Amino acid sequence: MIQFETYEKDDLLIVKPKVKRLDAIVAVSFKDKITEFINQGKKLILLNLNDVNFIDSSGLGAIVTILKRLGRDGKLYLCYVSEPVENMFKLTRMDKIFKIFDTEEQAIQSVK
Amino acid sequence: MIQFETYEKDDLLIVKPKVKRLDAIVAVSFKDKITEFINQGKKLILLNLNDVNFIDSSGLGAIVTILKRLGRDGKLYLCYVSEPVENMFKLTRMDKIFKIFDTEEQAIQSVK
Amino acid sequence: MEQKSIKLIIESKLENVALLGMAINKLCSLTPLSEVESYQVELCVVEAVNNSIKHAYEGKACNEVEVVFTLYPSKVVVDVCDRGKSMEQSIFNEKQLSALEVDPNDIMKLSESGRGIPIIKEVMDSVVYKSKEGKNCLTMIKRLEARGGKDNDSI
Amino acid sequence: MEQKSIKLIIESKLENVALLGMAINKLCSLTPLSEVESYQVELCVVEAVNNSIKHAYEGKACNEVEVVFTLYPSKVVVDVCDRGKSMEQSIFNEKQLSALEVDPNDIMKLSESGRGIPIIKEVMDSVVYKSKEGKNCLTMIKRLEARGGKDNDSI
Ligand SMILES: Nc1ncnc2c1ncn2[C@@H]1O[C@H](COP(=O)(O)OP(=O)(O)O)[C@@H](O)[C@H]1O
Ligand SMILES: Nc1ncnc2c1ncn2[C@@H]1O[C@H](COP(=O)(O)OP(=O)(O)O)[C@@H](O)[C@H]1O
Repeated sequence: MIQFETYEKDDLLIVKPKVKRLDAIVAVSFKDKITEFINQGKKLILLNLNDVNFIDSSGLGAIVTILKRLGRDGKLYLCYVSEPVENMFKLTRMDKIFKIFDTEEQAIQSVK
Repeated sequence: MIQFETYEKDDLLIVKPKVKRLDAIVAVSFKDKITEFINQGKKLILLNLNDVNFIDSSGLGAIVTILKRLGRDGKLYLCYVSEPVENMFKLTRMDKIFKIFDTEEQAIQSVK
Repeated sequence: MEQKSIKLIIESKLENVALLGMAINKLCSLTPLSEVESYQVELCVVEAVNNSIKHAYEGKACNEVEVVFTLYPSKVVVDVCDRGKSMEQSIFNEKQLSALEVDPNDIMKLSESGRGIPIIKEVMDSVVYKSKEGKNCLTMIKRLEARGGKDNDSI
Repeated sequence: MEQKSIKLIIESKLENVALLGMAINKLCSLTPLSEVESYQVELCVVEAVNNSIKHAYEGKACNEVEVVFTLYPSKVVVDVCDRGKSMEQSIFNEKQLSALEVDPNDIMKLSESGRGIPIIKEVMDSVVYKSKEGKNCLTMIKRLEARGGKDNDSI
């Protein structure tokens, strides 16, 4: 269902979901797909949300699931978060949980 | 109903309708109001469509009415026509009828 | 891809038509239609809804105009329906694109109305009007692929 | 100014929810709401419609979810209605904003769901849920003027 662009940079897996809306209709396949990566041993994931301009509580719930599946020795980063999506993270206090970078490069630099 | 900004520049009456949609709901008051100006003796009218981003066949019909009421010794000019509105004029061949200027200044210059 | 569909209903008052038009315009952003094409689809829906209010319901409020927007992989279908006075099929058929022609040398002959249906026929790839059991529907189709020529495909 | 109103209806399938959301977002551009506020209203409508589909209709298609968007000079009122299993009033009342609080030091305790109604209560100025004669409606109000504080105004 949901399409991704993925590539690796050292230990970091960069995942860019190719959807405008991260909502109830894609939430399940979104978290299933990323869970596969986690099961393959990926511990550092950067979600590039460049294409996403809407997220609802199902999409947010999927990101929380991913965060929890990564567990204590994994890390989840976000970048290219649009204004409405950022606002949604604030509404749900997720701005206190997710590490959000402006750009992919900044995230990559800081993870090094 | 419909609000206008109007001002005169020599013999030219510049009329700027303060609506986003020149449609069936404003068409009658639009043509009535401008007919008043024509009845007061105005012969050269420039419609500044800067605020208008939608026009339907009722709005277009109102402009045609104005054109006809101005008669053979009057003139109607348009300026600041947005892309969708211009497209509507093309659809209805009105691009062959109305003299359209990019800016108010250009219209004023050419009328001098 | 499965089809997606939404029904939009307003009371027959011109005040509500802009709401419909804007919603339809935005829905077109789910398609490959350009901004100007989306505007054209909005325009056709507004023309059809105005006609239902002005002609089918003769300007009376308290009636419903129903618009169904359906998105297929290769086309957008918009139905505009009312339960008012139905239009004679001959009037619908007579309204041809030629009604849009103008003579720039004789502006006094320009028509002040009568462009609604011709505009719809010009913009859309297929337009059908049907009345059945008191319900009148104008069905408009805009193709999203192979949009080179006009055709008379049924739905 | 008179009120303006439009009703939007979809079949109870998640595929159709984006259509509703986008239409609502665009309709908000008729109000003084900012872009982010319009997005928030869209979000609340999407949450409410998802709930009707997932919970009231238990994910079954072939049912209708109805959204009525009404614009008054000083407020926007959106009703989201279904004819499925109604929500217990106690569940609706228990879902408070506190459900949105998080402990950044214990991510394993973060909830993976249950944020829909709290988000709606956070964004809207008034939220009421009512069931009557098999029809369940969530009525959400967003004020357009004097939007400083939240209140519990009825409609
Ligand atoms: N939905 C309708 N119901 C009944 N009659 C209609 C309807 N739509 C159009 N008509 C008739 O067709 C004529 C042409 O319509 P149209 O091309 O839209 O131009 P206009 O509305 O400006 O007259 C109308 O004047 C009316 O007599
Ligand atoms: N429209 C509805 N009809 C029936 N039950 C509902 C409805 N909306 C919400 N509920 C109930 O309220 C609970 C909380 O809803 P919500 O806060 O949106 O979170 P979530 O949908 O993620 O569980 C749901 O799990 C469901 O039991």
